[in-house]
Amino acid sequence: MTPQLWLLPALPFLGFLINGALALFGSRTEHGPSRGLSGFLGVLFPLATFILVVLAWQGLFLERDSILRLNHDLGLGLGIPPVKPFGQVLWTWIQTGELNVDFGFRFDELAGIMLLFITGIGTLIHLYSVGYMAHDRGFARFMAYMNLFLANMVVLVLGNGPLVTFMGWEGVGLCSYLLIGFWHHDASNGAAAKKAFLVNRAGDLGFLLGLFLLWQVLGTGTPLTYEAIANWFRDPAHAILLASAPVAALVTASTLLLLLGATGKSAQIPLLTWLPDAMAGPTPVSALIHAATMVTSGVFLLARLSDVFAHAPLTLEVVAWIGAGTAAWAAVTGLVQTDIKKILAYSTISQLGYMFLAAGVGAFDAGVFHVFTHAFFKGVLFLGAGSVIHALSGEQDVRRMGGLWRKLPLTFAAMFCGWYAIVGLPFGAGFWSKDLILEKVLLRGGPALYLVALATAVVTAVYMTRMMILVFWSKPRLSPEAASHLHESPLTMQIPMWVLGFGSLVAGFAWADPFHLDWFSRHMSESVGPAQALLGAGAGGGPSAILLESVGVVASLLGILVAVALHRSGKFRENSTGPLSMPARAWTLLFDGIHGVAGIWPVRILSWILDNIVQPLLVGMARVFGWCVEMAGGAARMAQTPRLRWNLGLSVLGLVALLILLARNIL
Amino acid sequence: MGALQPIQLQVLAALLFALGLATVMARRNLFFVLMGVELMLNAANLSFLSWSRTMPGNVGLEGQLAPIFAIAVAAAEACVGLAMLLSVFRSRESLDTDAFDRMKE
Amino acid sequence: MNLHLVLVAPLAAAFLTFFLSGRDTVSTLRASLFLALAVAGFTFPVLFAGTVATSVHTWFQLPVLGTDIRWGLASDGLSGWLLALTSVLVPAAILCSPRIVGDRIREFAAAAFLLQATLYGALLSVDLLQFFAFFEAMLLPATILVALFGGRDRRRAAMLFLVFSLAGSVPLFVAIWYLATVPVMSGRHVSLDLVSLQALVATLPPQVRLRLFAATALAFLVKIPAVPVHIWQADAYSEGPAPGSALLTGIMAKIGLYGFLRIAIPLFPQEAKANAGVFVVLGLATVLVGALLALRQREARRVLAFSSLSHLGLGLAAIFTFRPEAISGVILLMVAHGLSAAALFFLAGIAETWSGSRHVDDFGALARRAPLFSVLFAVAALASVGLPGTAGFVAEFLLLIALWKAFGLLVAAVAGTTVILSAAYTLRLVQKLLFGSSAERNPVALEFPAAAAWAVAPLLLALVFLGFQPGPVLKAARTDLLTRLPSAQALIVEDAPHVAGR
Amino acid sequence: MLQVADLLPFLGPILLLVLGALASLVAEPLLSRADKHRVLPWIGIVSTGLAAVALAFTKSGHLWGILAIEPTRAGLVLVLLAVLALGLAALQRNLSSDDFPGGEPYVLMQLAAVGILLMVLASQTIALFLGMELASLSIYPLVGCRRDRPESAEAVLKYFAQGAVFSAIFLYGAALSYGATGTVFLAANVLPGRETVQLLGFLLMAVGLLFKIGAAPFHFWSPDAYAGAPSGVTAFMAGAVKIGAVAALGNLWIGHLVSLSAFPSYMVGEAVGAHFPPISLGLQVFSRILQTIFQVRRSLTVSGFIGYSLTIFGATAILSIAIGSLSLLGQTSVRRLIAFSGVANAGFLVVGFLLPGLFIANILLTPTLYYLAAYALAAAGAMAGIAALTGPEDGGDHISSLTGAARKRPLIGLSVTVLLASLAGLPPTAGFVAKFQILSQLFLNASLDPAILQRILPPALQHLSQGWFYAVPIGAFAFAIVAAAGYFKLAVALWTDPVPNSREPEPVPVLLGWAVPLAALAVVALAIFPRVLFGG
Repeated sequence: MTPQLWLLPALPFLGFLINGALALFGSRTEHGPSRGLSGFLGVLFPLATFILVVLAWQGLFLERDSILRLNHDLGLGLGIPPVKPFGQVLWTWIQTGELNVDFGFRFDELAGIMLLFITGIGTLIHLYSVGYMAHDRGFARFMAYMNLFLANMVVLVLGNGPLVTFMGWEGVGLCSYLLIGFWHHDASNGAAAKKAFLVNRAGDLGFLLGLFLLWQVLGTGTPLTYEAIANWFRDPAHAILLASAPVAALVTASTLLLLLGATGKSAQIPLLTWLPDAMAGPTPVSALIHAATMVTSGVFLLARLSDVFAHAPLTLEVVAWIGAGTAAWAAVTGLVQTDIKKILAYSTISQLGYMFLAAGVGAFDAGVFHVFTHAFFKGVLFLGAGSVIHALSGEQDVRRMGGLWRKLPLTFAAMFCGWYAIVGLPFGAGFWSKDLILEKVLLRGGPALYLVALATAVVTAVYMTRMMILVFWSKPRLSPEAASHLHESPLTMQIPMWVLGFGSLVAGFAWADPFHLDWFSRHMSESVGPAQALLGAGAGGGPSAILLESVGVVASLLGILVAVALHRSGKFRENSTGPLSMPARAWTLLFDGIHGVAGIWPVRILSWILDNIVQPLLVGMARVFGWCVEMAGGAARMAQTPRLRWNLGLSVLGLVALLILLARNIL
Repeated sequence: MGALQPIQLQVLAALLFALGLATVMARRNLFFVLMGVELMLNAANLSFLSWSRTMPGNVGLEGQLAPIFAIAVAAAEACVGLAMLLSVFRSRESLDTDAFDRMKE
Repeated sequence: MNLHLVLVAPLAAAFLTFFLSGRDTVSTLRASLFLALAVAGFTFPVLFAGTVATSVHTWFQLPVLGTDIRWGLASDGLSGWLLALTSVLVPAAILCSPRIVGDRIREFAAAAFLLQATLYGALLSVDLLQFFAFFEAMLLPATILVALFGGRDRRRAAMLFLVFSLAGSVPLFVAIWYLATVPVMSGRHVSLDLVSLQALVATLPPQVRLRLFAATALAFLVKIPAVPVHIWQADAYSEGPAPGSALLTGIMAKIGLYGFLRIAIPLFPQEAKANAGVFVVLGLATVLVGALLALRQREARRVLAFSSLSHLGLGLAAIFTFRPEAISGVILLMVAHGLSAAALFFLAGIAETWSGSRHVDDFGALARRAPLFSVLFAVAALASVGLPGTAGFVAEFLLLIALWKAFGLLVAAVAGTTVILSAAYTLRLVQKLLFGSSAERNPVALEFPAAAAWAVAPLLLALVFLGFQPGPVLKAARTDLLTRLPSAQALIVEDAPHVAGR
Repeated sequence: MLQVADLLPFLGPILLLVLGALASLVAEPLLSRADKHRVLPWIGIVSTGLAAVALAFTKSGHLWGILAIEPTRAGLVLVLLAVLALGLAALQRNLSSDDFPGGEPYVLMQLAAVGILLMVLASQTIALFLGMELASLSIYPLVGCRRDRPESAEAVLKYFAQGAVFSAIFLYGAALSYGATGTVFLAANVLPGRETVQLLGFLLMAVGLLFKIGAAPFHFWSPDAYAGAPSGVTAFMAGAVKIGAVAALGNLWIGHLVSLSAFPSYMVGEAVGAHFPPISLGLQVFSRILQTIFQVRRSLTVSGFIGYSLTIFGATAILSIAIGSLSLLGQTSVRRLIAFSGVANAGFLVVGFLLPGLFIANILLTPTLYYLAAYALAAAGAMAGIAALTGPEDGGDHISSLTGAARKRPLIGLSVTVLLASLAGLPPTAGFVAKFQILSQLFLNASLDPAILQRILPPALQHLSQGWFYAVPIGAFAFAIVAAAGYFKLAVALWTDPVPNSREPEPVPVLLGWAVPLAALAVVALAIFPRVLFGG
């Protein structure tokens, strides 16, 4: 019996259809479509998906566990059998020439873990948005978009080949576009949405081209499925071939192009400008799409194709440096932001940088682990921020907050957990994953990368603490009307925050070597194990984990102290209300500038030239020719004189002319 | 002076024809235009006759028959012409062909 | 299924339309819609029948020379899909016409049917002159569509279109003269049906063949149109009535690509192969120029016009890779673009009736004022951007693959910029139309005609279906096309399953 | 000697037409003013129909070599009858809506048709001249039949004066060719030493006929005559006159070719009419001509003669096409537009005499005649359709007066559009097939054996590279496109929105209501079955 994997994307998609219909046909009614109904459905379908995922996850191990039990009972010496992933091919998608792509899904451990937290956290955030968006006219529409996003995300993760993934890949891009521009009456939101879509499209082009090259490496005989790709690269028979210069070059080029796609989705250098703008969307969107799930799909892609990347050391080098660079740049940018959501956005970029860094040094599992933990604490941070904004009825500037921990104790508690995790204080989720990454980096990436990462950790602690101070601890600076109806957010928003907050405290224990907890890495081994083995990343050695972890803790404590000190010395300028200082803005808009010079302005200038010079020139030529013919027509009509004598004369003249013509032969 | 040679008649016919053509083209009075036409037709008849003189035996008959038709036609043409002339005169009180230049382009 | 019935059906429909009432628009609309659907009913069996053909007769012979001009109809996957596309778009256009052509539905429907008939003829012809006759006859209804129902400047646009197309077809006509007469002088019996022409052309001296190929290609380039002979297009599409423009870009423009696939390349395989580079460059130029111009247009339908330019340019470039992916991809592109572009033109036309202007800045906030319209428009726009899950994606993907395989990564990358640029100008349009705050002070809800929804929704459904299940189109292209064109088959590059790195 | 029995089937059509004309003439005074326009056209139509029926029974033959008929000419006669029917129908529309006092115009039109019929059948200059004059003398009054309108007086004045001059020129040419051959038959061997005279005669007669065809530079009469006449008369003239003149020109040309190609033809001294071979427009002259061409060049051989006719017709054709198309472009008067389209198409008709069929051992005027049929039907039909769409007094002649006319009468409007398309040479009409046949064969000139061209080309042209010959058909087609733009304006005017306060046009008489769509149908049918008229 093949598991009906198609149900996983189908359920949220159904939710999308229903909610979409509600939004569409309810929009003309007085109060819009019923919020209760669409909210209920909007949460129901993700929840159902989550349950299905859990069941599937269970099912994944039934066979193995039974064998293990047999082993145990009968004391047989059987080895631990590998987990057999589910696969389901739905239909033949594209078949022409040598191309033959099936549309199908594959549920293995990597996909399983991703789906577990995507659907799990997704469900929570759906629940959260029920409260957050309650007063919005487009509530049903919002729910519909969120469901659609979830469906696409599932397709992305569950796809059995790069093309199916690509479908989800662009799908989530679309949803991100729709949700960033959700409040589309404001044109600037639309601009932000467009920017996000276009930057992603640039990455997607890289994805496609990289895919072509990858296909060329595999040879057109091989089907385009992850399974086939992995097997091909793991096949020792191809080792020599892969060693040969042209193929190696091809692999490098292909991986670099794929990397471009990944950077687009995960907002890494060079395609990172869209994510801060994406904060224009409603906060639940920022939490779900732009923190927890979608932006991490770049890392997911790297892990998926780890076998390929493992054969492109150069690319890995690039990945590592991109990650480190992004992490550092974004962390510094986070220091100077005044918009609470912007702070979190840059922090997200910086954390994603860590994940890339991990992947770059060949620790794909560590990277994905950070994705996992990050989903929790960044989720809760965003939800908390949303709750704050909600409470302050739309205020987002941290300089107009402060002292909220009394007013919003629950929100504060939740966000504190998130803060605790992200700065990497002991036993928080971030603690485990980040220090794991640092360790791997030192091990495989060398001191330079390690120092960058460590410094980034300090800065992270600084700007996160700064945010907490400005929002919760420092003395209130609220605007009166915001202060007037200050209120704690409803239960629908609280529950998800608590859950995630709790998660961000404990999620790290999924992989805590010191406690010999390696649940996470065990499940990752099937998909990324071989690649890491090839890169020798699995090996331990080097300074002891304890030492490194303590270094990490010191770094974060240092950061916190620095932040406090800065606050004491009033360096945060929390009372000023002006815009960012010049250097700060320059630093923030660094990459926007680069994009402008490299991409946008050349296109604009070129199209201006075409529109205002070339096109008119062509049209003008046609016009001029037309005029000439008209002129000739006028002349011809003039020859038609109204006078009889002229008519006769011209006719006879013609006759005489003919006579002369002939005479030259006759006479 | 010998008998009139056909070639001389031909030259005469050609001259008459040219004269008629010149009249039609040069004169502005409609009457003279009609006269010129008659002159041209009769020049053609003359040429027919003079050619027939050069033909052996009874072949010449055709050349002498043709003018008879031509004369009949010329007569008909003259009537139509005069009738037209009347109607034209009634419409514009003038027989000057240059007066009729309303139709442009 | 006799193909002559299919050819006559739209003619009969056009004729019957003239007996409908000119006053009572509702009944006229119903009746003409019924006729259009009936024609579609005649057409679809052909699509499902696969390769069908009538017997070929001698239409007439050139006096003295005795050149055979043949008459016959034949249909295969390529023709079949375009026929089906036509038969779907015509009723849709009629459904969308009322608000735009006012009380002249009768005339509009008649013109649409005539256009349909000529298109059918061109798609079914087996003889070069027969094809050319329909190719030219197309201009009559097309020009009428633009000249009668369009906007302020429609006369000039129609005139430009007519003269440009006529002038563009001169080279092809001259080539036909040559083929029909000159070979006779060397005592050969000439017949203009494509199959025997292939044999004849093969025997001509190379430089002559090159000239003939150039002439033929030029005519089709004007039709597509490709840069730099594209200047008639934007005016015609923006000045003409929106449903008419939908028909023009949706089907008529495809005849250009069809001509390449059916005539130019099969008749002159070597020349096509030798000069492939030229056409790829032209195609890519068209892609880029179209996209860049679309970025700056201020009228909704001009944006759409240039986007059509860009999309079809990609098709042109890809054809000349002579790869199976390209051929099936191009056919899918024609179908996909036909559906999405037509849908966009229909909707743009309706939006124009609301704002009473064609300027993008006069729209706005339609998302709130006309939700259903906005959903349809957005879906159509995404389809034309080529979002995965719509037919456009599969088509573009195949064409890019073909270009990459034939000319390497760089060409594919250049062509691929369309992925970004198309998104840029389409989203710009979407935001101008749907988003932002409306031009008016107090936006009222706008009434979106249900008929238009019924017309557009099926097109979008078809797009999505083909996006997940392009199989039928691809297969049709694969099998039928190659069997119909032996000489083209020789061109198709079937590289053996190669090992990487060689 | 011929018996009356086998005379009748031969003369059937002519006699029936004449009888119809006489019947109308007799009936005219007996009818009330209104009835004239109800009854007389029907008499004409009936006699025309009977003539068409009779035509089906006529077998090829000739009447003492004066008149000859064979399938090709029969086809032309059929077209002529169709044009006559269109003309009568349109004339009925004009006269009845103007409430014209008399019924004579119908009679005149039928008599004109008889004259043109004679022109088609004649194989002898006198008969040709008589037919020509019969036609002209009955058309002059038709053009001027609206005495109250100044422009019709002006038109008839110019038409008459020029027509008279050119018929005189024709007669003089006839005289010269009689002098050269000793006979008035069109195909007669030249008497020794008189080749020059024969050529002059040919030139003058050809010019006389080119004038009737309306080819430049002998076209000045046509715009004025067309514009001055009632639209029905314009329709008739546009079609019928060209039929007669082109047929006659064909006879003349082929007659000379035949006589020069040493065929058994009329020799001086034989009894008139003894074994006289009827000259056929469809006549085929086989390889004999080739031999003649390659004979050592006498003062006037076939090749020489062809050279001369190439000069004459080439010049006129190019001039006509250029002038006609260009003047047509900016034309705002409907009938002047039709007139100049007549000029342009006359050019294409004359092109037919340049076709190189000769050099592949075979003359056929079929392309020309097909073009003639297509043009005559289209022009007459279009003009008749316009007569149907305009009101009384032709409601002004300016294009704008037709604005929206087709919207009120879609069927007639569509027919007119189709007929205009045929004039422009657009498919799916006979005009397209005709242009293709003519131009594609003209294209062949360029790929002729240079040796042949050396023989036939006048020295002025001999140094031209052959590539230039490609330019002629291509240029002709380019001008055809220019013309198409002109027709386009008219067609668009027909279909645009009617001016709001335009009155409802009175109903179209049933005759015209049927005639115009039938003409359009015929033009399309002729394209789909091009072989019905002249085979080939």
